[in-house]
Amino acid sequence: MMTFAPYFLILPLAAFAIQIFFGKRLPRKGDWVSITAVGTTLCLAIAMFVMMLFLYEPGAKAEQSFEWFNLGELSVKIGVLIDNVTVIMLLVVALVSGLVHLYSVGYMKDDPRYSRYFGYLSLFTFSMNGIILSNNLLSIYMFWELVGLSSYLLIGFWFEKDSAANASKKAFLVNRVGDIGMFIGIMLFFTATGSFLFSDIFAGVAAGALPLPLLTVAGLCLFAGAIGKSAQVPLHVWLPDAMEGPTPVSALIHAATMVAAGVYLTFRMFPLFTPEALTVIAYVGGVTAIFAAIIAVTQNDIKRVLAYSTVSQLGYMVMAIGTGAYVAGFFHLTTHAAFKAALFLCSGSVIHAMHHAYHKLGDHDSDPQDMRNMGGMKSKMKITFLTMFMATLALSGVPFMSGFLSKDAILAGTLSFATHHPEHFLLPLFGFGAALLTAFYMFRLIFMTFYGKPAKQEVLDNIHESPATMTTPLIVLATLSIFIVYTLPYINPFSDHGWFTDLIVATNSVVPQHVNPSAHEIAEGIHHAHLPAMIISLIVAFTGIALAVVIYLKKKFSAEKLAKNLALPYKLSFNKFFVDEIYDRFLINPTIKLAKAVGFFDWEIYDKYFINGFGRITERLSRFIGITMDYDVLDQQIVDGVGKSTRFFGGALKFIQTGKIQNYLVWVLGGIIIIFIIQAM
Amino acid sequence: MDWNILSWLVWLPVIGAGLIVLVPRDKGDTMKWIAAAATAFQLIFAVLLWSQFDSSHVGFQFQEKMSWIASFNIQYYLGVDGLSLPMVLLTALLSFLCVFVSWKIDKAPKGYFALFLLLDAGMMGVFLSLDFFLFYVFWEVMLLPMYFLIGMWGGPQREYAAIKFFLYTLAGSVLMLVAILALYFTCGHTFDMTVLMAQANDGLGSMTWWGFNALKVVWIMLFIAFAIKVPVFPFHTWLPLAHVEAPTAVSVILAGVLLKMGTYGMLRISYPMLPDGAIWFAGALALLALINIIWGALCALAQTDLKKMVAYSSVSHMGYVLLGMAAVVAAGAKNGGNVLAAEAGMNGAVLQMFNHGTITAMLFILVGVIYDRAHHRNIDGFGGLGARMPIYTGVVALAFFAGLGLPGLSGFISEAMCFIGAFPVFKTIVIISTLGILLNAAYFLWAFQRMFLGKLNEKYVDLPEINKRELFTLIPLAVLVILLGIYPAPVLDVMKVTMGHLIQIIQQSSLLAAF
Amino acid sequence: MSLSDLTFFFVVALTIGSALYVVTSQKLVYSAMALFFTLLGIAGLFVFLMADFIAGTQIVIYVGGILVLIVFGIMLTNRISDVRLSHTSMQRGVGGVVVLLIFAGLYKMISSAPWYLESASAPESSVKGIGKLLMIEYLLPFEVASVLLLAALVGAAMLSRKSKS
Amino acid sequence: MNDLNIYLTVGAILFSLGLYGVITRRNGVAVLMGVELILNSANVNFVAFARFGGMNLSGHIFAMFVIILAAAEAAVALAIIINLYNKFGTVNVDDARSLKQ
Repeated sequence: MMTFAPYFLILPLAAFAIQIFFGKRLPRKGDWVSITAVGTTLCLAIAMFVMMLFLYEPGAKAEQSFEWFNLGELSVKIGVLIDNVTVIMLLVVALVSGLVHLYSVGYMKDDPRYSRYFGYLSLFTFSMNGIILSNNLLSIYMFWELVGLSSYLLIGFWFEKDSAANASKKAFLVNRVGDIGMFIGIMLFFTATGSFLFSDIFAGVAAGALPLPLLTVAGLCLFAGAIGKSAQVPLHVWLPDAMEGPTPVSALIHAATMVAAGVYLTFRMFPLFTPEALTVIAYVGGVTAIFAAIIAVTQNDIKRVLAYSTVSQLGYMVMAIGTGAYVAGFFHLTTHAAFKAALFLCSGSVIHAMHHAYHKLGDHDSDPQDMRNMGGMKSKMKITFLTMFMATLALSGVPFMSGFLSKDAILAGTLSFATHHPEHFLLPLFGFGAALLTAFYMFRLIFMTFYGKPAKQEVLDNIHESPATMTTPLIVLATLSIFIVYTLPYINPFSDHGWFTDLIVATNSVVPQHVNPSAHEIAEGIHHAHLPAMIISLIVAFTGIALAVVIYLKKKFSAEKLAKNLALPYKLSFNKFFVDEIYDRFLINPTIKLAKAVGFFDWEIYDKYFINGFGRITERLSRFIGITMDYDVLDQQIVDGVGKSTRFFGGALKFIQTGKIQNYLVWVLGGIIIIFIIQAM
Repeated sequence: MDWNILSWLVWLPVIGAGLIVLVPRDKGDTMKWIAAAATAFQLIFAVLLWSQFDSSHVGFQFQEKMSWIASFNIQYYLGVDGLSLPMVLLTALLSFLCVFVSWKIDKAPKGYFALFLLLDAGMMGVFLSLDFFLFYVFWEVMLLPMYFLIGMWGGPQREYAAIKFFLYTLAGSVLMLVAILALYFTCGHTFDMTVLMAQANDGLGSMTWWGFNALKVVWIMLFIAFAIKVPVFPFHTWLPLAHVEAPTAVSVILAGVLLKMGTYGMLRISYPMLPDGAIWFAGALALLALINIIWGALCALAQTDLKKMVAYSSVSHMGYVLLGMAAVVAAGAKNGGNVLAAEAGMNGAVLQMFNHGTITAMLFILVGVIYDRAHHRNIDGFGGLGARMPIYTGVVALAFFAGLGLPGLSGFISEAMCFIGAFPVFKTIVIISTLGILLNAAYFLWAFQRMFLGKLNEKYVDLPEINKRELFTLIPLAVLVILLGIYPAPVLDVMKVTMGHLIQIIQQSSLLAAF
Repeated sequence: MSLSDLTFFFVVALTIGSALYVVTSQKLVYSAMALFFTLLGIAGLFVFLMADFIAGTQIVIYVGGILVLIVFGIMLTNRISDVRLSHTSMQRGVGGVVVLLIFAGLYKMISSAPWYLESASAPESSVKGIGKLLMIEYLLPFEVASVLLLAALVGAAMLSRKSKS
Repeated sequence: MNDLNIYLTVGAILFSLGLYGVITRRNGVAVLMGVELILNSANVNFVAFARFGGMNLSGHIFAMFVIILAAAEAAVALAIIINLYNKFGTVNVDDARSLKQ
């Protein structure tokens, strides 16, 4: 398996380089270069996956490190780690990436920067594979920032739009806030253990290299990176804005893979977290889940609904890790990648159709992403509708779909956690509440988009199904959201038991003094909580769906009226709890003001008055010394006095100068004679 | 070693300058080609030097020693070690590229290129001399051409900028001269750095002047002298002005090489000669580093002049170097003899010097490119250039991302090493200064957005794309930035033995027990 | 007093006497003639000092070259019709006193100084030794001297040519 | 005669006479003659020292260089004098007195 690893990095990177430098000159603008590269990695990933299935060994692991550089005593090693988690992640990334590449051929067809787009996608694939393959914090951090870069480039891909430019900058900066925390965490671990390798850090921590409180802090610092990348509260603000990027990008980066990197990191680092740290993580995840779900309910932009839904689902995964059900978290990551990518690509298909319809009608003002402009598209876009419906079922947690299994496992985990620690009763409430809202807003989305009457009939008349390059990925991804894919060789729609749970097993915490429950204890607890969790989640999901049916399909209640009655919650939700505004007012503007003040102080006050003050003082002093003292007193009185006396004597001796050399010579000789005389004496 | 390669490195530009003086006034192109040839040979020699350098060897190599002014025991003493070698290569490379950057100089090219080569010789001399007096001479030799280059070929405020730069740095030089004399008279009447390194610490440490420890007095004097060049926080205001007013190539040299002389001086002179002082001052140094990082970044964020922003970013980036240098105390007994951290910090500092040299050179060249076209540098006065000049935008993006420390580009690894090195000792300071990373990203991205993203400013629909000559000056730097970002080992291998030795010197310092 | 001593004193007397005439004569041409005898006398002294080559050189260059040059100078700077070709002197009194005092000082020095003396037999001819020295030890000054002569030649030509304006 | 002092005395006399000529003569050519006398006196001393200092031929060489120098000097000096004559119409050195204010 090790021999495959380099290709996951080299191929996409080479594709990126080729696209950037030669893309425009290649036939078909070089899209086949990127597709070939990603397709090859997909084949390799499938090969690795098959090998994994044949091996069927939960602890399978291959690791290889090499020295990046050394400074004498300090040797910085980086390397590659491949285990079952890696293989599954590689497959997820390669698969989604490959499908998105294919989809983009249709979606981005007429874009002037078509080749650059594929280059960026390849760069992203490269960096994401790097994160997955790393066996150390340093290179994870590096690739971590590189995915941030590719995300920046892709969000701002249509940079002529100010909103896109702003969103890309925001994404990068917000991510950097988290990255700083992560970097501090890395420094803490490195200082304590002297290595960046997971294995060394785990060993070091197990040996007690960090005292417990510091270990909590260090773990939370690392988690800060995940907060940024996985858009957890309070750093979630960038993800909805990131929808300014092309929709396939949203599917790949901002739904399926990159945002999951934070979850992946937390998952990998799980053994390092102390119970306190895990509690914080669980709450961050829980709050994110419910918070984003509330916002999603009132959004009208189809992509924003999905974006907040992503945030919410990521919150689920993080909460799962925090409560110890981290295998469930990872399971959800995998299933979510498939159906959320499907949802985004479907929405992309819808937007694409809307966009073309508006284009045909010559309407450039209407927003093709606004759900209020849609409706009744079921009949026109059959494939899109069906695939989207399947993915929605999966996301809502309806049985026989993959989402049901993974979500159920998470909810079981939180329930089990709460039964052991009753003071954390809020966590399952967050979980079930978010599940209810998820089912509701997803069906709201479906009903608003595909059912009912359109806002304008002529728009609907011009809607056409998307081309095959776009629908094929939809079908593949929708198929992957059926439960059976994940439970083979067992077929029980109500249990997640299958190859996945067999191959991905929990590892014990390395936190010393055994303050954490062991993996076995956690698994046991989850198993017990399984049935009640399943029942509750089923009830909750169907309640949500029913509500959506009542309000948006049957129109028994008017949504507007409901909003009016619940004015305050509606406003909070609609305006995303004013988080952006708060950041603007209390963080960003003060920083800029501070910067302006510092800049002003530095240049206009410190430099002009203080530093130049030295010059001015020196000038004054020199004027005093140079003019008053030097000229008036020293020069005029003393020095000129010497001059005047010299002049007096000079006048007296003037006769010596005759102009005749021979006279001078006589004087010279006179001098010599005097020397003779002195010598003789 | 047989053919005095170091002397060639120093004197080649002087020969070039002499030739340029002989060229008739109206043959501007000939002068440019002479300058290009002189710097090209210098670069070749520098690369040769690099290839023949034995990186496992402790101490100075390729030494050349001759009595110069025998009555004061002043020597013409050149040598190179792992600390100076990267700087030598950087100087040679930037000088060579800067000749092409200044290709369009039409105002009195004879004076310009002759002075430029003289400046080059001075810089090379500073990095190669091992005699303190010779060091001082080269240090001053460098000032004068700089003064004229800024004062005659600069922007609208050039006289003010030039005189300020000159006086400011001269003030520092005076302190250095005093320190040199103090060392000379207390440590065996010699200017030989290798001898001073062995004697100065004990010689000065036992003396008291006006109630202060002589070592601390000398350390402070040297520190201020070097701090002005770096520039360290309260001494930094000459820098934005000089950078903004200087012609592009001179800004490149200023930021790329001259600033490094401050930190180079500290590492070459202050640290090994007065290790006690280094330990005594490390805390303050870290604090100053923090102020530099944050203050510089905040100031950069506030700028609307692109060149000024880049200038302030240099202030911020040099802060990382100081932070890395402060990390050397980690090797002390009180900090558990954490040699790993000290190594990371010190090597990171030198690597950061080198990397900042390449990155900031790129930035200044790029500023020059846009200034040549639009004749202003107001960040808000552009907009949407990304659509009009894709290649230029790409290179700027590379430089900006390198500047904000993106992994995979050279700035990241050196900054990270500086942080990692200083972290065990100065936890709070490092944690606060990591905010600098964020601010760095903020001002670079903000400037990038205002200049290149959004709707194309209609004034600039005809702005020509970057030309081949300008690309030629940028590509070597870009390649270095990427290569060292992926694989920094070649540079680190050259310096690590020297830095390890320096850490050992610090470890053996007598003050260490107290730390 | 041997014959050679007699000759020696005669030569000395000739040298000093004609030198005196050189500096006191009122007529320039006579001065030049007296200078001829002085130089000849000095050549004689050189012979007494076993310096045959120098003596020859003295005669060839001084008498044959420089003196002729001087005479030319006299001719060129005085109108031929001016028969007297006289020239006056000045500050004779002061000059005489000063010169006498200088001479006194010199004489005192000569008589009181402990000169380094070493007797050595005279070589048959000094030409061989001089030739060796010139071509080996003093090659550089010799070459420099040739350059000097050339420069003097060019310089003299430059100076004495009539200005074009 | 084999006594150094005699030669030195002759040299001193010649020197003094030359000096006298230089001081008192008005005519530039005559001044030049004085200079020649001084140079010759030096030559006498050189050769004398050479003779009595162990027949060291270096003295002869120096004498020769002096002669060469004298020739060059005579040529240049006469050129100057001729120039002076062309310019001022006189060869009296005390008539050319631009050195006085």
